[in-house]
Amino acid sequence: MYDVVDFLLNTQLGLNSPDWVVMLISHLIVVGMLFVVAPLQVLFLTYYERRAIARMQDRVGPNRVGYEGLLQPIADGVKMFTKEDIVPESADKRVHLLAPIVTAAPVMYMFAVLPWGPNMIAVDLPTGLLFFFAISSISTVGLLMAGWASNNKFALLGAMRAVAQVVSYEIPALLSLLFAVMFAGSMSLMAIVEAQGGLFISTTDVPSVPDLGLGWFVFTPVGFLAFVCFFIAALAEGERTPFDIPEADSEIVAGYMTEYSGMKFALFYLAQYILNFLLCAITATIFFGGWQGPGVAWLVNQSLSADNPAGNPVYNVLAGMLGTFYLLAKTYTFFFVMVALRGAFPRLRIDQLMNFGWKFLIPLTMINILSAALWLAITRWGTAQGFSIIEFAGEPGNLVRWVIAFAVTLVINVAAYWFLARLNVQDHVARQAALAAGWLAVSPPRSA
Amino acid sequence: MSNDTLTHSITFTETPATLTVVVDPTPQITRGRAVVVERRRPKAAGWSLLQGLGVVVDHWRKSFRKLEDPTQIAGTFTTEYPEERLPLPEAYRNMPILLFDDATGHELCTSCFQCQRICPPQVIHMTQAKDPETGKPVPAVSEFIIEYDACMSCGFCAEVCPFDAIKMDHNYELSTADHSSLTVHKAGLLRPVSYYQSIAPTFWAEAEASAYKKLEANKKRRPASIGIAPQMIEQVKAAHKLGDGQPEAASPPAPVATAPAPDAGSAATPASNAALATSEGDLPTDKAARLAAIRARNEAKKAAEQSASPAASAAPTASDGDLPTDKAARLAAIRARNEAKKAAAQAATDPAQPAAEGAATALATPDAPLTDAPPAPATPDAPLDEKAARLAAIRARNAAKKAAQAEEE
Amino acid sequence: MISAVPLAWVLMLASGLFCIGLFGALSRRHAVSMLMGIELMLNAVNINLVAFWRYTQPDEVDGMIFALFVIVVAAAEAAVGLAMAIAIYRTWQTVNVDSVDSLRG
Amino acid sequence: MDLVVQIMFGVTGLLILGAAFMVVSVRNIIHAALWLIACFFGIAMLYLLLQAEFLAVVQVLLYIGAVAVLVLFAVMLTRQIDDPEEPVLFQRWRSTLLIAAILFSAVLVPTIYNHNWLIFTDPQPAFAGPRELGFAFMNAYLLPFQIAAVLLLAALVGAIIIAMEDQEQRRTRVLTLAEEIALRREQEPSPPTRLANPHPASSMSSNPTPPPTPEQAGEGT
Repeated sequence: MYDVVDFLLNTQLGLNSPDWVVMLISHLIVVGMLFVVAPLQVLFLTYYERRAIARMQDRVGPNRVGYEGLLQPIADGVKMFTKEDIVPESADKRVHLLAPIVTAAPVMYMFAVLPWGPNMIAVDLPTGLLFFFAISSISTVGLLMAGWASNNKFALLGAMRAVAQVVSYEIPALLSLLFAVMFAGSMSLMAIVEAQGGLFISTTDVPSVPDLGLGWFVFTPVGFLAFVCFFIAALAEGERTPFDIPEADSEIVAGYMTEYSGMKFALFYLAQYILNFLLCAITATIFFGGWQGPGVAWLVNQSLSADNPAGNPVYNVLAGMLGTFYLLAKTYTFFFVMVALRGAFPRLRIDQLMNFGWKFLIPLTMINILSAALWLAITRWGTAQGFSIIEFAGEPGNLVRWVIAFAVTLVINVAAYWFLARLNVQDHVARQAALAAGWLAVSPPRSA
Repeated sequence: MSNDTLTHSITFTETPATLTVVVDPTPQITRGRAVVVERRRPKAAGWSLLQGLGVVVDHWRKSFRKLEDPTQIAGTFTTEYPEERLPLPEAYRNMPILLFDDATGHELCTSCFQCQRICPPQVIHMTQAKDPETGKPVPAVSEFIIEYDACMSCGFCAEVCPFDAIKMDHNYELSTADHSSLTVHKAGLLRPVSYYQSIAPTFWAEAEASAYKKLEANKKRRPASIGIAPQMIEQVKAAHKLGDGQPEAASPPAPVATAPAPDAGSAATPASNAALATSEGDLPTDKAARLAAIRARNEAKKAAEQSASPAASAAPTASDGDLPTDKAARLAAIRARNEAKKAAAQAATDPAQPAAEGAATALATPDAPLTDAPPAPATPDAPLDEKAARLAAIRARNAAKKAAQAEEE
Repeated sequence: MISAVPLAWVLMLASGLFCIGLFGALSRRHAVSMLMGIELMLNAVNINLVAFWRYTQPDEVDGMIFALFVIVVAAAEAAVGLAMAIAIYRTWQTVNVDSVDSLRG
Repeated sequence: MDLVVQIMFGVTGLLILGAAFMVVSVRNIIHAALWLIACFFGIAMLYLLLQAEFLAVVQVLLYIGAVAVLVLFAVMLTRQIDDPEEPVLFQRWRSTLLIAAILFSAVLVPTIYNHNWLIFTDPQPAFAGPRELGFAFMNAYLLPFQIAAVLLLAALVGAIIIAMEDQEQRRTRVLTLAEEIALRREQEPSPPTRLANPHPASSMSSNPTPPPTPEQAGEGT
């Protein structure tokens, strides 16, 4: 974007604008685009979710407003914005006002590091992945503020639940993403995506594979397990069913949103759906190659760049469009999975949620990090790193090494999964037996 | 207590092919009160979750076709309402309607007041028709009102009706922005028998069969006095004459009403009969006239209240009792005529309009002779109209007076 | 940054923050408030560390490493401190530290 | 360009100091915690100004996302009815204010100004980024890193143990109504009329275990 603005301003119009003006304008354009894209995504996702869940429940879904109900979200939005804004009498007015802003703003920040296509990223932060989750954790503050400022016990309960859930599931989410940082050698999301070229094998593991943009991390055992763990954690972070405990409407009305109406409620809604979109997009980016797909690498090769001054700028546009198409297709697929999960599973209890997170997901992701380290050692290390045992399989970047790494990590991960699941099931069975033994699982009264 | 009685040990044993439920027949008390259900351990942790997800996705995939019969377990079952409608069962009941005979236009209601009596929310009101000459009540109804807004669709009225005159309709699209339109008068209630036959053929057949049975029995018992009601003979004849030309199906389900005219002979000119049989009778005129009178009264009241400055000069004269010259009253009369015209437009008949207009003029000049008022077809109802109009005029005068007094104060 | 803002300004900012934190930690009665004051002081120290790193040794990592260790210690301290606050609250139904005086002679 | 940086620094500094002041002076403890978050955010901005991106992100993740949320959580868990008469500060707050002011004006400021700092004046230095940090943690600082990890684990376990409720005091499961009634009947078998016991929980805690029935005694719960 910087180059385009620079070209237009200085070469075409001859304005000789200073560097920072060009940068400011290009960033403003990108930010403006993202601010348009985000609400549009929300509009589409609400429609998409309602239609999909309706189909899963053998219904049709909204199909009255516009062609097949496509304008339904707009009608809903208009309804939402024209509603009265109610602030409870005993609420903490300023905090009540601030809470939706604090919740929604960080989610918009998260767009900054999401790569949409080759070279299509607002800011390629070297700490992009960490930034993504750091910023998302600010939203929890907004939830707490909303719950507390409403002066409503349901709101407070919902906020407490939300924060407990989000904070504890951030740990497995981040732990499961560490493997991608290790594989790509960078926390920049762009670098992570670029490391996933190839054909079912990442080109960073075996450089000789053809680059069809299919070397997704999910095709490795490490990546697959991490994907499963991350997706579950993402469901909890996005407060999706079966982890929608914070807004369990059958128990605590609407959770922290209970006392909100009109625009403020719409902001919460917006934040939630943007977060869901972003979580799906980040899943696609880290495990499924983001904008990588067949054809993108070829288009990028043809395109105009600093390395290839003879390229055609049309290919730049085509590569961007194809990359964005792949990213959005993957994102919507994951959103479909989210909707299917919502259709399939009932809500968990809070203790089940905590048990699952702390006793199953976190150990599993830790073991996954171990196997990621093994993967790296087997595929890339050699005598230079003091790991000469592996030298029998050939040079680093050899296919044999890749096969060995695949087998070893597969065994470790399956064993870890099986063992942890068994442990948890046994624990569960023991608890159930203890409960069945008497009305209360109380230990005998203390002697004192 | 009951804890001890409830204990069967139930075991589910899943064989590869089927699921057999083994119920231990001997009740035994194990561990107090728990029912132990043993299920087979799933193959791998999380496997059943995937199975559940599979079910949902399967439903999603199959939902692109429509559910044809209830044995299918997947497929869209939505009926997209305004375009598609489910067939209603015959016994479905929503709001009561009155029936009349297609061929003759004869209303089945005899004004027996059974339905009015049984109606739990008391929303049925009726007036028995009277012979205009003798003033004696006849077995017919001159006005029938059901307040649909308070009706609870219990169907008692239809059950209790000895003449199958009141039945329950299938129409459920009654929503309206105009509340008062849910107070339905006789013209709005009347439906031809063929309509009811089309929505509930079995029930009508039953009703018909029992009626014929009764008739046969009555014929045997009182052979002399069975037949068509004496006052209807000429009308029935005329209708049959006409019915030769008009196919029965062509007669619309719009309300048809016959006057309970005892002196059928005087009204039996071909013209009037044609007017009767071509689906619009003089009942609307009666109704319209009365409506006009009532409205005129309301209008007069309103006008008197509203016209503060222009009517201020007229007010003293009005209070003098010189009503016919009163401005407000004349205004009311004009409005009443307009209203009557509007009402007549609904009825869309020539006889209705003069009748209504007559009522309006009668209101404006309450001392006008009776002969002025309604033209020939409405003759039987003329006294009724006249009475109502005069009543309305008196009321209008009172209202105007009251309004004038209020203004003076 | 280096040319525009002298190091002394950043250090002044940090010391001001430290003093405010010190005041808060010493004079608030609420236990959690005291913890907040301590957090402020730790953050002031962190600012110092990062400023020194930036102004004196930007190619080395020591300043950042120490800042990270401070953050770790602060997190641990916050966890334990808040757990203690909750435990105190459960026992005394208050978190005002001067009400918790059962050891006073 | 210098002026822009100076203005940004000024705004950030004002945000940090103002928010910190509100933290120690605001009466409402929740508001104080929220101001603390604003202060942390300002510090993250300052780190960005100082070109320490990684630390800025870590500051947001750990301080705002974890510590501040923890503080808010703890405040809400220890909620008490605020007595407006009750003072927020100790009696000795004037003396502490004096100490802090003296520390600032007499010790810190003169020291900072009188010291001659060795400033590294390369306009385009090679910044140490997260990669260098990682190498440092794995090589030179491995032992401190491990110790910090153990410290964190110890803090985690310690916090759980300190804050854990007495397990024996609480029910592990919400009883259904039928179970509740049956339990009450078991506890007090004589008066069957006292079904609507208004305080089942208190009666529970006074007598947490039902008298064991013969078969239960055999199993040893």
